[in-house]
Amino acid sequence: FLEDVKGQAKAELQASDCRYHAQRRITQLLQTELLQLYSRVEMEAPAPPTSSSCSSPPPGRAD
Amino acid sequence: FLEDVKGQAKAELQASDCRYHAQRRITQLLQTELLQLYSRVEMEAPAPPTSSSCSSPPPGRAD
Amino acid sequence: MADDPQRNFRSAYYEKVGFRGVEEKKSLEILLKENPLDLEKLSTFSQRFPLPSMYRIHVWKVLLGILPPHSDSHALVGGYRKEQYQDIMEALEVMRYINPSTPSTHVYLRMFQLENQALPRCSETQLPDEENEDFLSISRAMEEIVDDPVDCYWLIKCFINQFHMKFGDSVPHLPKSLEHYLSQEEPRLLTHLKSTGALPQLPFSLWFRRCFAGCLPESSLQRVWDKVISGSCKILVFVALEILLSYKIMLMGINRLDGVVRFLCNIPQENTDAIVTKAIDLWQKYCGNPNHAV
Repeated sequence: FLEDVKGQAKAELQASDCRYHAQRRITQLLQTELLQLYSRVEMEAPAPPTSSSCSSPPPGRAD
Repeated sequence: FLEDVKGQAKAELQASDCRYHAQRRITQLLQTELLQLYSRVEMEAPAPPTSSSCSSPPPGRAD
Repeated sequence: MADDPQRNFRSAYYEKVGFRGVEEKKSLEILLKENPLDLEKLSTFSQRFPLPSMYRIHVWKVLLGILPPHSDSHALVGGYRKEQYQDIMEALEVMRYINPSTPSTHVYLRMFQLENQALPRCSETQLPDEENEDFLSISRAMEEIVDDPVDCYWLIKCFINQFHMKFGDSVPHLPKSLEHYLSQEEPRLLTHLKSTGALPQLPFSLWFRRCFAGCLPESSLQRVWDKVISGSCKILVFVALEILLSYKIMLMGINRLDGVVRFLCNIPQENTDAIVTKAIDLWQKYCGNPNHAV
């Protein structure tokens, strides 16, 4: 009976972990994607915009 | 003793759940970031890139 | 469960007169009331009898590990599965791998790739390779069988993973096995297929890698997949064998290689239930106790 309870808990934990690991992979992908996109934005707009328009924020945003 | 095993299983499951939700929050932040970056890229370059280079994927890529 | 020949005779009789599976359904219901579920008994049942359609998806989910043996965990685990599905879907949308007009089978492919860390960087330049085509065929067939998209994705994923894990090493040997049984059942056809050069050109990947997805209509296919999911890939050999036997006369009359292959890739869809029934009989005849036959 004890084994039974343990088995049940293990199966639940596995399913929960599986969900976590999918989320981990998603995070990694998003990070890669963001890095690529940022480097592309910086490549495409190396010079700061001469226009005084405010609608186009600079590529980097670290202050 | 059985209660002990059950309690432990519950704690483990909670930890897994907690880890999942933390990861999920990270994902959501990254997704928001990505969406913003996409819309910014599209504003800056409304015309699709003519380069066929693969290092620079167009904003949309679903077939 | 049913070693009693009397009972087997009765079942066969019911099948003929249209009460198919009355007893089987009852005994499956008893098995499904157990908590925890006995996976071995469920596999044995599924090896011996066709699953009643109302329980098929549930049994597949349990046998493939999508749901755990403890029924009182099903709601919790089912919830996890659904969340995982939604998380992956959402991320793919944000990353623009999919959009609302992407066909669902392609969505499932991207989801599967994401989970296996195999998502291509530039999907627009990727021509689908053969492995993707196998995946898409199986997805299309599963979609015909399963209505709920969450179930459908999980079943596709776990069916494919389990198939590769359990039978990956056996699949390359199935053509040889088919040749062996064909030599037992219809040596003249084997000789004909050899002499026309058709034998090595038979649609083995359609039969043994896609498990007949895209070859058999869903009503016949699901009875074959019952056996695959519960632990036999040998059944695939007998379905292929029965297809060859059923169209023996036609095949003996075609001397052109491409004609044989084209015909076998697009077999008529009317007759397939009978083909599968005969294939299962033949499989049980050769493999004896199906529990131990892989």
